[in-house]
Amino acid sequence: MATPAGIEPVLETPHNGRQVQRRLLHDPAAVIGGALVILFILVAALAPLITRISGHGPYEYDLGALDETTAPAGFGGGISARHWFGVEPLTGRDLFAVVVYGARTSILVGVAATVVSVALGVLIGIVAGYFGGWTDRILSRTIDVVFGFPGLIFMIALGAIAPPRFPKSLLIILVIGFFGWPAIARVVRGQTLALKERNYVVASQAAGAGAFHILFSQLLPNLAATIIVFATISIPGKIGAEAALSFLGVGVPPPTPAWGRSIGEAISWVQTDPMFLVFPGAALFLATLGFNLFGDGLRDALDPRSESLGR
Amino acid sequence: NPELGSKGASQTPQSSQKGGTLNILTAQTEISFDPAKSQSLAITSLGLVNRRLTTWDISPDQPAKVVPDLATDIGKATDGGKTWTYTLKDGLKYDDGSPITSADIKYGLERSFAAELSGGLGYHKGLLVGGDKYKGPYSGGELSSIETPDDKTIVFKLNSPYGDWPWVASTPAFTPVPKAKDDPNTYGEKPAASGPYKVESYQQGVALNLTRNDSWDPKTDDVRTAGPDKIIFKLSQDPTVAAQALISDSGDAKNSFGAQFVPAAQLAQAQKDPNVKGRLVTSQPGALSYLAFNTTRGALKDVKVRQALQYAADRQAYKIAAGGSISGENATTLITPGIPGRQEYDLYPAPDSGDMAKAKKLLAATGHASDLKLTLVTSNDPIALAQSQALQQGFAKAGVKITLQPLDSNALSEKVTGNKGDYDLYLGSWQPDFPSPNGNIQPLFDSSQIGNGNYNTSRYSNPEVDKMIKQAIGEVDQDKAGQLWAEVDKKIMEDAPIIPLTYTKNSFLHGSNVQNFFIGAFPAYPNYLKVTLKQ
Amino acid sequence: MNTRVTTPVLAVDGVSISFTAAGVPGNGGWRNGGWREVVHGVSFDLLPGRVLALVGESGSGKSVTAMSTLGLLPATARFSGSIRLQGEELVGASTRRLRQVRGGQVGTIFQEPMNALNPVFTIGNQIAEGLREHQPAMSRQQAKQRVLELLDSVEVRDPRRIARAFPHEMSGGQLQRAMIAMAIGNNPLALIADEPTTALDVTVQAGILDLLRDLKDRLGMAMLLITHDMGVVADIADDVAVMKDGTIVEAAAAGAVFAQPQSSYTRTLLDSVPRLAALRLTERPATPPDSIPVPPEPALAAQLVGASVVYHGRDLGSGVRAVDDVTLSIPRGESVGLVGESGSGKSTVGRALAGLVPVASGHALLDGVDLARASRSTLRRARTRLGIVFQDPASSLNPRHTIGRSVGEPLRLQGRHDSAQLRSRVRELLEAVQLSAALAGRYPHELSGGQRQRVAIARAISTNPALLIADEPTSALDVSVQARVLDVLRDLQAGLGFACLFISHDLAVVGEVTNQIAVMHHGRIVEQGPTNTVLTMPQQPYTQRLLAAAPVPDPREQSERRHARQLLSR
Amino acid sequence: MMRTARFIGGRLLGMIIVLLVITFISYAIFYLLPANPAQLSCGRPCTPDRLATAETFMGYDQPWWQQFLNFVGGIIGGRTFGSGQAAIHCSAPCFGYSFRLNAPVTDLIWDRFPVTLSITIGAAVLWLIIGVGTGVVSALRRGTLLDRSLMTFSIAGVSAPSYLVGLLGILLFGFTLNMVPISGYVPLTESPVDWLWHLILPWLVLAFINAAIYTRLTRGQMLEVMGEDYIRTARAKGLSEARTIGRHALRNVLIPVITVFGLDLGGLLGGAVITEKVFSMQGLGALLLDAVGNLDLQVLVGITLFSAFLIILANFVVDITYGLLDPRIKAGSS
Ligand SMILES: Nc1ncnc2c1ncn2[C@@H]1O[C@H](COP(=O)(O)OP(=O)(O)OP(=O)(O)O)[C@@H](O)[C@H]1O
Ligand SMILES: Nc1ncnc2c1ncn2[C@@H]1O[C@H](COP(=O)(O)OP(=O)(O)OP(=O)(O)O)[C@@H](O)[C@H]1O
Ligand SMILES: [Mg+2]
Ligand SMILES: [Mg+2]
Ligand code: NI
Repeated sequence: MATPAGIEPVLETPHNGRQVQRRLLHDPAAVIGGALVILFILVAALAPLITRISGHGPYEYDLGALDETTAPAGFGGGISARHWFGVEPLTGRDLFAVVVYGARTSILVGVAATVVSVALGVLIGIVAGYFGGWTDRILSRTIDVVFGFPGLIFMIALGAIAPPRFPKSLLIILVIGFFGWPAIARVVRGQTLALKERNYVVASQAAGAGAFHILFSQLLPNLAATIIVFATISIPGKIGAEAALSFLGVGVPPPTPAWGRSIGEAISWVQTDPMFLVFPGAALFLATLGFNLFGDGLRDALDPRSESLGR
Repeated sequence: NPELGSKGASQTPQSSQKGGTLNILTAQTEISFDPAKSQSLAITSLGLVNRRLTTWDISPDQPAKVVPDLATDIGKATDGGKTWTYTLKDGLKYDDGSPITSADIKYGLERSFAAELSGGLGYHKGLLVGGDKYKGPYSGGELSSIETPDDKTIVFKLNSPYGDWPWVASTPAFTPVPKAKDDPNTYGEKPAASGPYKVESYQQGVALNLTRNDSWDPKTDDVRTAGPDKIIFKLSQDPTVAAQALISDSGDAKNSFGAQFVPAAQLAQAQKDPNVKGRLVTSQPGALSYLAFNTTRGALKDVKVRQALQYAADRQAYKIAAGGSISGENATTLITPGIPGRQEYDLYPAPDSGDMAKAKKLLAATGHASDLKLTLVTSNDPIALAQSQALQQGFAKAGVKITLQPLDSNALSEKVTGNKGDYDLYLGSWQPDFPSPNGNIQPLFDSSQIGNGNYNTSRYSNPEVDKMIKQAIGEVDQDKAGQLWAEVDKKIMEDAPIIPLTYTKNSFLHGSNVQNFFIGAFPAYPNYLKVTLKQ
Repeated sequence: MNTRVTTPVLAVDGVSISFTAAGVPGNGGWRNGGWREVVHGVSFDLLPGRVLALVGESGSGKSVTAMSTLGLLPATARFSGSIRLQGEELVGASTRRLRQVRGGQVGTIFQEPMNALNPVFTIGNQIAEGLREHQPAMSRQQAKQRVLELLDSVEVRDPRRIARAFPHEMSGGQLQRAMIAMAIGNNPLALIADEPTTALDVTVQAGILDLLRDLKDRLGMAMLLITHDMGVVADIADDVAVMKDGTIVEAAAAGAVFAQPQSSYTRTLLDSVPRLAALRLTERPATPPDSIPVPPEPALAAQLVGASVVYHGRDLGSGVRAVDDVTLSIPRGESVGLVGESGSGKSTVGRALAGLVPVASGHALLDGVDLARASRSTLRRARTRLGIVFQDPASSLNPRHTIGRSVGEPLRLQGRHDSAQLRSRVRELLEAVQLSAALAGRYPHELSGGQRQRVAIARAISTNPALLIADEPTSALDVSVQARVLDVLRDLQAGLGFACLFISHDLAVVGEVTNQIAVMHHGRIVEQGPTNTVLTMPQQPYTQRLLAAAPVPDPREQSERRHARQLLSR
Repeated sequence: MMRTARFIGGRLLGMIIVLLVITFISYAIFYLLPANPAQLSCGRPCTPDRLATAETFMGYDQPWWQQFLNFVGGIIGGRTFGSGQAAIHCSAPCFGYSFRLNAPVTDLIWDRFPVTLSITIGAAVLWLIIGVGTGVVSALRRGTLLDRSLMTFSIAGVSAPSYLVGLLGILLFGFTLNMVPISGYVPLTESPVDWLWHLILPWLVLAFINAAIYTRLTRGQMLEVMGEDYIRTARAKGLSEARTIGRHALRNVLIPVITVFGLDLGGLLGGAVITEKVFSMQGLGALLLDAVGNLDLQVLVGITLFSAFLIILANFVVDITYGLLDPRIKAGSS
């Protein structure tokens, strides 16, 4: 829980975009991951267009597609030319549209929460690492405190506290983002500690540079690789967190589609209508897998040590 | 051996079948047998261990009757319904063999006033003379409006006439509690048993075991058959998992029944499987499920808006969301089927899936053709969410935008019964605590029941209606009272503070060895007291 | 090569080594092609009782050649050639046989002992492990005994304590000795020592070299010594092989190589090495040691007066007194050298003068400004009169900034130039350090070490500083590169006339570029004076020891020095 | 020794301060919950008078800071609600009293902890063995088909949400193959066989997901360590591969693995919320979820504090272990 497994500092690796790109393209796993990521981002962005083609929105009831027991009528949870993934039980909503729009929720929350975490984590980590002393001590204790919090409980509880006017998705983004920052703050702090001893930082200081200049001009560019890799690697975790909240019934409120909620509902239907679990479950799995594969590949591509470590 | 069909077919209890261990699967995480803290129905868990002055006789296809339990009759009213007198039966004993006296009943009632033991049904608290000031036996001495002239007799003095008092006397607080055994901290786990079972062990969140109380004399008891030797409540059971286990009917599940409604998915599965269908028991239309308008908020203050919205309810999608036609029947009145005095009427006739055109037209007339944006607070459980979404998509067709705010049960009741009233719509259902129109109407529409933890969730306040309710409550003659209540019913619906959606039907599953498992007309719950196991 | 009759212990014949270009495992075969040969057909023999020194600049292939003799090349390498141990071919031998050879018949000492020892096991444990591996009959108790003997034979002070110590609890010299003990534990026929003294102070280095020589004589081992320090070669080698770009360009007896280098490369190599003047050790100090020449109030570029610097660790408490009551003056236009062994506080003095660490007591004056009392803006202004060049060329330039940006940064911070002016100034500066102005658009990793160090100098002089602090500006560079950088520095100083504090542990380098010198030891300045005087007639015993320990690239002179040093330490 | 003692003392003090801050923040946040426990336990029908009485009894009529102090006081010295015969006593350490469940939170936690402990420890042992094992193998066979299959498998593991895997497990092994029970927990003391039988599936599920993380971590560390100079030294000494890896590499690889392991374990012991939900087990996680659903403030704060304590304790233990495993880390200089 400290840091996502295998995150190692990617310090000062001389790299340029083309080199990284070449390495990524040579890694079949990263290519598959990248393709999945692009696919899901496209699906999320173009959801309205896609559902216009498939013919059903995610909020349209089609009670006619259900049998008298309210389960989807027909084969495979109602799979047909009209409903490509079949329909939801109880409502007859088009499962394909629900899954497509679910990608919106997942990707939006996953990415936005990561942005929140990374922004907070980098800011706090860099400040703690650079200024040291009491600033560091206080911030490090703060990191401990947030680490000590059982995050999930608070995510659930905060959902109940927030006023109804406060948009729930924003709240979820903020909450997931908030509990994610200590991990990156620790990494950034550690690297800042190492970087600030570097001679070029000292040289800049000796040339009369202020703290602001050093933080943003000297340190931040060198942290960029770490931050990018960290961000990519933590997106799947955040997507998972959103899905877990939805699964527990405290995610974005219905009827906004969310994979986690669909999975949660589908548990009950697993024996009657297994396809209701299969489609959202596969979507969630593939999206997470895509980001993981891509993040992994990116880290390898940015980290020269990943090469030539043999015997 | 005739089994119960899905319609709750009639069957006479066979008291000859004794023995076995019955499992009751419930999602509840805790059960307290402390009568002062309980809101339990007379025919469920508490009824197995604790007897009250009166109780309910529930049998298939018969309206619920209030019948004597510890007392010899359901109460003698004098003083125009302000004084009620009861006499105890002979030969009543606790599980330790000591006799049950009228003083124990008085003590049991007194302790229900203590702050330490709050949470139970407390209709008596406001009715008994001096009840509003009384602080319970631990600090407030005795309550003088309950008199026990001798060990067998108990007399209640009320503030005002109350025709439903015999029903009130069947609530948990009218259970005898011997003062010597009363440790308020632990009484809920170790109650003095007056019924056919006593508590053997209790593990919070996991299980509660009941065994026979040998001191219970079946001759003094007409409503309990006490079939199984042991009854185990399995707590914290996920309703889906429990239903799946009951459907598979293997091992322990054969001797089990679910205390929870069967979730929609398993309902569908059970209906399709002929082997299971016979073990699915569905109640008569019972509790009223309704959409309450917060009549103190914005456009909803306007009765015309509320009336217009009556037509926008998509009851078809709503019913399907709860499992289809097996989940209930369309509702139009406030008094529910099976309650004496109910009169059928429909002030806002519309097709099953609503009359959106009419709703739109009426809304346009009020100047809210497309600007209505309302929040709907609802319970955060799958069925309620599905139902809310069904209503939401219906209202959307009438141009009304609804935002859902799902809340966990306590947060929800906090919100709708609290004093703030910061919600527009509330999706709820109401099962009266006793089968009288009073129980249907007064808690939901009397202006004294707004906020402070009470259930007038539409925050409906009409002095005229208040007056009519008061009059009906005071009427001791049941026929006359019924007439009065029917008038109140219609009067309220003219103001349209709620949309009655359905009279819900509840479905339960039981294992293949479970017999005499039935649901009466009221309440829509299985009667635990008569369940037996095939031997 | 040699007409000696003795048969070689280890014969290396026609060894070529290649690496996969992309660095992916080659044997898996999922990407072929792209081999880069780094060693091309190298041959040499190791003879019993003799030391063969393999010299050459960084990257010439010394280490990989040595590794290949024991089959320890990484999986990414491809090998061809023949390695014979006492006539037995090792190439293609079974793993079992190779394991017997490794650590058994052939011992190895690696560069950087800190990394070469496993941090989580004790020294004794790691030495014993090698013993028992090759002598299975040895009991634990015997092994323990043998470990103590070995540690004793490598002359560590308290063998019992060292045996129980973890690597991080020991000094570099001790670690290196432990490594040697481990390598000779099984009485090997041959010893391969890959830069055994590079990371060590000269005084420590001298001790280790003595030890190796002694061991070789006692055990009659053949020894391959890899180094790039010609002084070390002069000190210990019997034969020399000079490597360049993966081939041996010259191989001969040591005396011959120094006296008449055959290849032009060897000549450049020898010429680039800065030389110390001959050492004259006076029996007794002629002048009292505290006769620090107090210049008659010259204009000072910077000054430390009775300054102390204390570093605080995590637990507030004592802390390290890295600089202790130091008084040092740097007159305008003069260059002052600061020498001393590692950790003696040289860099800290530099930092104190730049105001990068506060002085705990005393004063640090820069251009007449008392750094401890100066306001933030005065401090900034004073710092613009200062340039710093750091020890490690790799870490002194921001890898994410172009060369031009780095060089121009101090000017940009002053904000007095527009971007066109800035660009032309950067061009001027690069040319001043003899670099092409075209380099401005490149990133540091696209430059060689020497180029990078010159860029760092360009940056340091960009603001026309009154004082340049050069902290070991050449220690990471090859001698030939070092010579060029020193040239540049000297020329610049002559042209621009800045004062210079030149920090180095290499006495010869300091001797070449400074006219004043101060010697530090344990945070104090023990001797100070004109460079010539101090380097030729040191007064203080510590300075004498330091000077005597510095090897010079001339076998004859070096043996005299060794003799003098052995006298001193007596 | 003195140094170590001082270090441990300092850390303990730090832990207490962090815990206090966490208590305070939890209390503050949960205090904001739209819950009036008194109203929830007022009964039906409820009058304003009765509400006020209930509030006074539970101590909810006091200002929030007073409530907080009462809570902290309860942890140190126990608490009593009400007075006289009906008083409810909650003895120290009192992490609050649940009026809904009629039990001191401390008792509730101790009742439920064995369940969570059983799930977590069993799974942890499994995933550590599997994760480290496959990680080492994968690193040693770097670039081979085996390595790539293991890595693919592990990235699938990292990507799969635990509830999905859990559900599929239940579907496959529970319903379809009818091999293991699908839910519930049997105490070890009651029947060790049933205990094991009920826990196998949750263990496997939790282990599958976590092992993946450890595989990747171990592999990365292993690759790094195998490139270290001291491994070359070990080989140059003539040690066998088995000994080089088993002794010299593994020991160094395990140091960071143990760190992550400790923290993971600490986090999970506070309640494996999702696993417990999926397998219907009544551990701390389930208690917690139940408390959230019912706005049971006292239980919420109590469990939050308990899990925070476990997490911080794990951190502490990890730091100490770290010092033992790695002689370079001196106590006090981390
Ligand atoms: N593992 C490796 N993979 C790829 N190339 C390598 C590897 N090790 C060494 N090389 C290359 O082989 C060449 C020779 O390296 P080697 O380490 O033998 O140099 P060296 O003479 O020992 O230098 P130095 O004095 O710096 O130690 C260099 O060009 C180096 O980049
Ligand atoms: N930032 C620091 N914190 C604590 N101690 C330090 C710090 N920097 C240096 N020291 C200590 O101060 C002493 C002097 O260090 P300094 O770097 O000045 O030595 P040096 O003479 O430059 O050595 P070298 O030749 O190895 O560069 C050493 O004992 C060192 O361990
Ligand atoms: Mg080398
Ligand atoms: Mg230094
Ligand atoms: Ni001690």
